[in-house]
Amino acid sequence: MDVLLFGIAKDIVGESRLRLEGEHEDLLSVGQLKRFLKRKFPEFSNLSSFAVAVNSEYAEDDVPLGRNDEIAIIPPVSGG
Amino acid sequence: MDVLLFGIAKDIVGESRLRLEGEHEDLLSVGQLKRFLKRKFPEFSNLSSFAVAVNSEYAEDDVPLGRNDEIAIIPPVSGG
Amino acid sequence: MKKIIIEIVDTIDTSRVYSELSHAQSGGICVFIGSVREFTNKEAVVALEFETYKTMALKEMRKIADEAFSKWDLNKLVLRHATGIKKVEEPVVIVGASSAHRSECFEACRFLIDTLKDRVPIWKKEIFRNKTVWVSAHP
Amino acid sequence: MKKIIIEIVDTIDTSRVYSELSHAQSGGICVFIGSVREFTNKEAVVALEFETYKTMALKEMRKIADEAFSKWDLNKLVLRHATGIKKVEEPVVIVGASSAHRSECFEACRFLIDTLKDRVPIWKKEIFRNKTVWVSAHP
Repeated sequence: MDVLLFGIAKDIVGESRLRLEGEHEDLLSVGQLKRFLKRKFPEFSNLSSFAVAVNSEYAEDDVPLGRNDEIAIIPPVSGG
Repeated sequence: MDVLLFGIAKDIVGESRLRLEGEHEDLLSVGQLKRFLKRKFPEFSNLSSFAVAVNSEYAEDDVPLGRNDEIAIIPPVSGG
Repeated sequence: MKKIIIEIVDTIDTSRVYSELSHAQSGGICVFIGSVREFTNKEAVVALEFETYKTMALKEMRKIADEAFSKWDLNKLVLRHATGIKKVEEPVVIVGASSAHRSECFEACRFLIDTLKDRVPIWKKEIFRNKTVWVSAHP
Repeated sequence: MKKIIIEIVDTIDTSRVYSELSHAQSGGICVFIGSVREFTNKEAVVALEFETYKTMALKEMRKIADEAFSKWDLNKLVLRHATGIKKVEEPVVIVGASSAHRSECFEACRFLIDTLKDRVPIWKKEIFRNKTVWVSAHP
């Protein structure tokens, strides 16, 4: 499962795409992915907030993650 | 005393400048000028409202009129 | 540094308002453009004709600009009105303000156009196919 | 007849927004332009850098446009954001709406920029002389 990273999320992880291989089995929902990221990269806990998008739509914690979904981490937006 | 006319006031009077000669002696204030216009051109009474400007400033009825003032009739404005 | 542009012109060039309002301390610019629309109460307008008492109109526009500067923290301001005959889709008025934050420029821009329409001695005649009407003249 | 323009671009051309929003049934056009301002909390910003998740950003902008059309009686609408590095006074976002009467286009324009800033996945990095900061990232 690949996770796209933008803005400060990209800086925290150090790359613009996070490849999750073996770990993938446990990451069945948006909520699980968020918890995984906070564990693996504690810096995520310091953000004002962060959302997850599944197939380029904001997704709540209970949204399931599929192997073919486009998944992205959306740190606090600041356009305009 | 010359009175500048704009918009519908110009149409009512039929010219863009009203020359008041002999009558001038009685027209000592904005209020007197307004009453005079309504008497002489009854159409003025049908307007939503009309104001008088003295030296290009809106003037209340009690403002005196001098021979050298620039006087103008301001029918309801509708710019924009 | 503060700059106010006030003009009565024959033709409005909408393309230059951004550079007129752009300012190093402005994060927001709000512009309103009023243009001729085809229908007024279901009747087709052929054109609008604007007449102005120019000296007084410029004075009143200046007062509105000063009032806006005293009410909001603004960097630049434009108030420009056209005169003469304007056809459908042609711009007749453009007002705008620039400020550090967006609330100020939105509120100021709305104030500029509302107050201009309320006070500035400019008159609009609607030209229909068979008649002409001075807008707002009668109750 | 209704037309929505939604774009993410390298450079914003502010001069063409009037013709994009002009419409025979529109008497009012309201435009907001966001630009880079020099000072943020007293520190001099050298430039801003915008990054976007483009597919999603365009989708969200589209939703905002549809929402605006459902809330107000609008004829045309523009939502355009820039990406990349923008220097002081350069435009970074332009939104606008045109409608028969002015209230609608003002309210819609304010809604467009407020909602865009709230929801659209675009990120702004402030570039100062000695550091860079992702805006709003931390509490």
